[in-house]
Amino acid sequence: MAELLRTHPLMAWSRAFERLPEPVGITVEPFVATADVRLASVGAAASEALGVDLPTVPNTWVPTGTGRAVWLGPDEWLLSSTTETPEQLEARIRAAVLPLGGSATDVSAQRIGLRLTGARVRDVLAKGCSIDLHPRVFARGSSAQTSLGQAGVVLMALSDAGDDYVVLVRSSFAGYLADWLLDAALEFTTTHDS
Amino acid sequence: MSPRTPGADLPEHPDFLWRNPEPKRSYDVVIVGGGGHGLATAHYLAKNHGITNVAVVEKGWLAGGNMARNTTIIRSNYLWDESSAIYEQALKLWEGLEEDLGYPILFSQRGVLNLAHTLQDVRDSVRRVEANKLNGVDAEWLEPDEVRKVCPIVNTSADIRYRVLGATYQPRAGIAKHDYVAWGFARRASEAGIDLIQDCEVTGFATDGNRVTGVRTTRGDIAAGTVALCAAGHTSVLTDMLGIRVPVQSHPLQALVSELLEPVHPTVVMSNAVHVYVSQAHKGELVMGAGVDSYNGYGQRGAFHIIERQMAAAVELFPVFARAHLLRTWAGIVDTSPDASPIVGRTPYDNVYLNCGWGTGGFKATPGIGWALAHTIAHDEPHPNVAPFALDRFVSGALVDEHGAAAVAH
Amino acid sequence: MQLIECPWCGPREEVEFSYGGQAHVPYPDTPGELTDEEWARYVFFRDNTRGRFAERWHHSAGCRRWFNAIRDTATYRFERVYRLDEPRPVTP
Amino acid sequence: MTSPFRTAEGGRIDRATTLEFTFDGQTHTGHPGDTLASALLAAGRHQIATSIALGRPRGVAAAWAEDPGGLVQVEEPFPEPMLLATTVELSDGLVAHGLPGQGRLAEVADSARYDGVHHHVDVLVVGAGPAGLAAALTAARSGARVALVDEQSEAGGSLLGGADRLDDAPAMRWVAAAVAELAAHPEVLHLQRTTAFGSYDDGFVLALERRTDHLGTAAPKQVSRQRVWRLRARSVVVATGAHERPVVFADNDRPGTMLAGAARTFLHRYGVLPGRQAVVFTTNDSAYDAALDLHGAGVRVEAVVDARPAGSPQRREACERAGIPVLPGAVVVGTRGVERVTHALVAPFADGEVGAASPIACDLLLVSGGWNPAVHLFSQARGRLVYDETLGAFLPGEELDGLSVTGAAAGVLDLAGCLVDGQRVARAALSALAVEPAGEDRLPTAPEEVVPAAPLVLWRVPDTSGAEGTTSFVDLQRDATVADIARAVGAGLRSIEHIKRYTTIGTAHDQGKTSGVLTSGITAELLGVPVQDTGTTTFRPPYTPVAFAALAGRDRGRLFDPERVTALHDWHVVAGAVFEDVGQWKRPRYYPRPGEDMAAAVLRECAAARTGVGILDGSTLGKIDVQGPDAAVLLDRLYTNMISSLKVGSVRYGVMCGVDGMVIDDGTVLRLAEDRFLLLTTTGGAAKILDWMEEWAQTEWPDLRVHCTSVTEQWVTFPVVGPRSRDVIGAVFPQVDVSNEAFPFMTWRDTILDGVPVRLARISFSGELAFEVYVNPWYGVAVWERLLEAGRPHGITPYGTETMHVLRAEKGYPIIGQDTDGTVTPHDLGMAWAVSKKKPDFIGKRSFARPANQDPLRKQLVGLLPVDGQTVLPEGSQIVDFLADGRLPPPPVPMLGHVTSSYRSAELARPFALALVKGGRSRIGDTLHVPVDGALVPVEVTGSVLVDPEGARRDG
Repeated sequence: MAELLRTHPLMAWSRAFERLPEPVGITVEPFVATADVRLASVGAAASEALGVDLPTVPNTWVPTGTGRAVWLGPDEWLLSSTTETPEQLEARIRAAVLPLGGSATDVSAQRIGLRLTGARVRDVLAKGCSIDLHPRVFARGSSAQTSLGQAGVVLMALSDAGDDYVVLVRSSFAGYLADWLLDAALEFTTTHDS
Repeated sequence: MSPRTPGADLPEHPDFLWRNPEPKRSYDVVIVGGGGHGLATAHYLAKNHGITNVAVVEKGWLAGGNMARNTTIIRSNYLWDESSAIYEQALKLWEGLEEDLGYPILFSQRGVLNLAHTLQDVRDSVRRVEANKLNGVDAEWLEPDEVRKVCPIVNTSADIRYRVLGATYQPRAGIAKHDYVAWGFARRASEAGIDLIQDCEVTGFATDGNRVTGVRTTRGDIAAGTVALCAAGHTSVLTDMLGIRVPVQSHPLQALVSELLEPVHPTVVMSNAVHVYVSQAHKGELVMGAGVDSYNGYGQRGAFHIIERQMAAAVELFPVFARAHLLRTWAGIVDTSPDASPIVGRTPYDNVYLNCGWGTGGFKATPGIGWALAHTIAHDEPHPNVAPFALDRFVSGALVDEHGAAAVAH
Repeated sequence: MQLIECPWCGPREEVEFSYGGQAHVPYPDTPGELTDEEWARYVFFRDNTRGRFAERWHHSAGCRRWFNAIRDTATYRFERVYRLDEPRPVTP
Repeated sequence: MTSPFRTAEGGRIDRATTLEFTFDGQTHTGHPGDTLASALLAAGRHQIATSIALGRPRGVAAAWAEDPGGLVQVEEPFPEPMLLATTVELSDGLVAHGLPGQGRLAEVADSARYDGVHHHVDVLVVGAGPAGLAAALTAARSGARVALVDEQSEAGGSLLGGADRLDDAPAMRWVAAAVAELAAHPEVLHLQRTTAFGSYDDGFVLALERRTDHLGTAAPKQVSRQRVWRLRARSVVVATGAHERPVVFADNDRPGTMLAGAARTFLHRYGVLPGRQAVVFTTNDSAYDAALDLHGAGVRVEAVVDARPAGSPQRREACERAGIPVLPGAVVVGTRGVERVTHALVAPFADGEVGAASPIACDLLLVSGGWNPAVHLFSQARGRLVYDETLGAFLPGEELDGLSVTGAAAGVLDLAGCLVDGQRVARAALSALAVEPAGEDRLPTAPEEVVPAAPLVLWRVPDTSGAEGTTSFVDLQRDATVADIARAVGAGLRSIEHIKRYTTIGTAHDQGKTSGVLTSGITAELLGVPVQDTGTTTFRPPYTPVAFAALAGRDRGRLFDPERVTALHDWHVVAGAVFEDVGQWKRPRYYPRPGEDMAAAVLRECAAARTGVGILDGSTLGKIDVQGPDAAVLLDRLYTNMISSLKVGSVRYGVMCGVDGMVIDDGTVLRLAEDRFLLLTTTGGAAKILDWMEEWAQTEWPDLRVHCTSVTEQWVTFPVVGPRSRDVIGAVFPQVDVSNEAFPFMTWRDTILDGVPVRLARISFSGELAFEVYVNPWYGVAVWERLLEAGRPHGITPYGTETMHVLRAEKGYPIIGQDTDGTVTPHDLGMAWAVSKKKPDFIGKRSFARPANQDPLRKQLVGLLPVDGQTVLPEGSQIVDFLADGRLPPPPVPMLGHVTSSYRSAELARPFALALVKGGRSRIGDTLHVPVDGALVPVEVTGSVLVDPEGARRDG
């Protein structure tokens, strides 16, 4: 038999995203292996086992080389990897943290990522995100679990200029959020008043 | 001169409403709380039982709590036998109340629609309608096209997130003018010789063993033969003074009103899934309520996101409301009980009666609970309609759980 | 619409939180040994204080951690938030 | 139509452009910068409407949102009820008419867009008048993040309606410079046409921006018409100015009667003369400016009637120079005219006594009773107000954390004072935020002002007309008068709240902006108590009315509530599924073939699952991964049955109860490892159960080493159901031994399909042989299609929730939330077998021992078979006892329970139902009755399991 084809929840939106103007860029980051990591305390042992210093400052994320490590709670992180399969990632992380009393769960398909870039994306996000996204407050390395519209999201800042973000959304809400974003971006889609 | 606007000429209030007496030193009955329930109880104590050596003590102004803040919906289509009995008796009293009080309370039996948006809503609705019919409460199940006939502005199209699959309809339900109702009871009570004492906050109780001998107030100590607590959202403040534990929690409940509009909405519509309830009052304003704010609060104010959500629901269900204007928002304090049913009856004190936990149902019960509580006080025996709502049901587990079955509890 | 200080995430909008009622009401050690009345007290009865109240909150749309708070139910003002492993603050 | 009352020059209107509009069927013209009111006044029209109850002509009485007179209905470009002519910006093609009291809604949905935006600042300044601009400049110069919002179409506040000078130039030049400077600060948001309407905790202010109305039909469609700004400020500076207060006298409602400051505004801002012959009635010095300015513009000012015994010594000279007669110690006691004031009746006034009146002809009667600071936002934020005897108004009476009031809103009524106060308040706000103010923070120089003469607080002029106060209007919009207040007081009312309700004062469109303080004052006078004791009614949001749609924002239609869908959703759509809303999920209910109705489709789908093979998208089931050494301990405490004894590789059905012992959810538990479980919850219960587990784990048992993680969307779940399911699963997953011996019921196995991990579980919610397939949703469509392909020879049939419900009901499996309602225990469901007797405790256990749980007449789940073999009992139907004569007794009829589920069964070839019936299990074999459409349908009570009670089919 042929290889199993992959699908993601936002395939039907790709054309609509492509038509967006440059100040509001939306691209989908599908198929990223991601694990939810629980660990009561992080230290040298954890860093060595995981190969990354998990961020301990709330509402932050760090790059890990092949992915990202996002603080979700005082004992919880999201670890992503673009070079491993979901089951490889879960197995590796679980093996690393089990001896430390931790746990790891494959959540690769639980959420899907949207990359938002452009001069106006902060304005688009401000229509449904109550968190202050001003770069003075929410610069590169900042993250937040919060609501965008009526969807729960994990939000990450990728730049210090307020023009580059990643939004992780539950897969079942992805279509809603995509519609919501397109609707929010509508006023930026024409440059002249007509 | 142009013709008057419909609804502009609401009936005038009478030239005299009530006396403002100084409190006496002693009364046979002291009712704590001058809201609808307290005033109705006072009226029926005098009218049905000839008991008039009564004081109603109110910490603010008469009927200034939930009586002044509710959305005035009156209906009796509750699920359980116990609930429908007390609300249906109240509805029957409402039907004769204008005459009884000699006051134009503007009771308008324009019907209430409870919309169903999911298959489970439909099941719950049919269950309630069938129970209502067997309990002698008027109730029908309406299909969407029948809903449209009763209320043409409801969005019954497919172009809606949660489609209207039908509705329960109680034709005898409706609305009344809340101030008129409260003032009607107050005037009758005052005429009967009952003292309505405002700006009189209860600060404590004098007790002797299992009896309360009097109330301490900001206007002096008042001896009492019997005490009835009708303080709604502030019940716990009083029961804490008495050392009685009552399983109620006080929450803000918000409501709002629009400007005056030409008649557009002929009935009352309530929806649980698309959470809003709305009627158009006599003057033409749209009156709406929403969900209860989640946290305990005595502040008579709630959070604005509740209002925003309510507006979204209103425009979703009634697209023509889009450019109606929010004129005023406010909040009451509702005392909610674990089973969404009231708590009425005896307390650990022999001569103290409790009446609380009405949540969002207090207004519609006003004459019914006044009648039953007056009976209970006069006979020192719970009226049959309130007997199932005793405090001890939480120990036995015999709850009257209106949550699951009649989720639209307003 | 107030800001609530999550002990972990800092101040967030009220809508991100859900309410858990009175704090410091532990699950009984041996429910089977309680009388019906004692059990009912645990299941149904909670304080309904007007004024300063110790209560539970959940940052449900954020880090999903429960925490406790001292809040005035009349003014709605939060006076203190504290983690579950912290003792109830001594308030004046 | 011409505009005879338009001045030759001046005003802030664009005279080069002419706009045409229609009012009450008449066409008029105006200019950009006009409001509907100013354009009508320019045309000489004062009357806007007639009053609600008395039908008296009413005109423009103020220049902005405090106007109690000029209510209009807009018809074009889109119907909008009840707006003020003074706040409707003129646009080309506007059609409106006067409103006697009730507005009219459009009959069609509004197609305009509305949205909301969150915005965070250090300092929010509300009001772009002199105090607000000074505050905003100081804040902006410090580098702080600042928002300045103002309700007018341009900045300037009171300066727009005056002739003030700053730095020896027209003050509006300074305004323009200030606006330009603010625009140059990158961290400043400056919004005009934006009304702050609500003030909440922690610096949260809601403001409505009117974005496109002034553009009329040229408004761009993709831009929201109105926007709600959700402003969160560390510090709020309220610089909302003051509303001029009228004095009440008989017939004070004639069109042409106007607040003095409003007349100045119409003159200076709009280039409109509100009349040709004016009488000015005042209790304070501010109205003298109106008299002098109007005189300067060519209006004949017949008299300044000043109620103060000595009038204003400071202003007398200027009036004398202009030839304006000043009548100190006099009042206006009444007016003449019908559609327009023709005379003011002026009488001497001393020690509260009024002398004989004489008429003075006029077409404009200006009134000033002083100023009411606009304290609305301060009061909404729960600031305490105190009555100021000198001003006759309520002022902020305390300092609030993070919210300060400045300028006229704080009772500062002179220009220089407002500038200084605005700067002072902004500096204090910055200081509280630990922000250093800029070194260079210069204020413009205002000309020195003469200290005004003390104002007189006068609420009403005694009514000498004989009307006894019945034409002395306090609230023009409600037609409420001094006589109404007197009657309320006479009726025994003491509280200002009662007065408001009795008279309806303050409940109309303007929410009492001009009438509120008057009512407090008049009531206090009648009761003989201090005004402070009477107080005000509560100031509640919104400050001015806000359209419902603006608050709904974009949460309409599709975006009203999220639609949650599974990875297979597009497939279901293509397959023609009819969807059902289950919570926020869209689930296929059935898949009709051409010509099939639901009944036919469901019978076909059921038959396929019972006789061949069916497939369901069960991906919406909640899934929770539970890990940790104490995972089994937690689950033992939460499920009614024992979970710790479950073997790795096996599956167990479990029930969860609340502490009250009532069932809250059910589902299956897969033990993945000693320290790891996968829980399946109901679709609707997923979030609630995760919350429930985390709540117990975090708040009660933090010592347990266990973590719960939602994996609902991490797995698609496809039950493959029916006697041929083994063939299908065996074909698709050849590496798995699907024999009953190797893969028994209630076990699970992992396998690999083309390199992708797949989990299979022998779980049956239908009673048939069944396998549930779990896979990462990335591969969901591909695996589903593989299963369909492999099942094609067996006629594999996709089925929806309706068939799922029938199949499970035939087996007596309850749906939590359908067959239960929060009052049902596991025992009531006949699931005592799922309640552990070994565990010392679990959540809910203690409640089972309560007296009410011992009642033999508790409702129990049973089956019902309609005796006629035909009737499908409506779900929700009630169940009653049969009377000897075959009829129902009169109400109330005792009810035994109700039908929870009811279907046509393909297998049984008859309808059947599940029901909760009092003492139901003891009634098995009895005949009960169900009222259906007026008839009593006999039903036989049976056990709840109607198909394959021996369970022979589940192993195939």
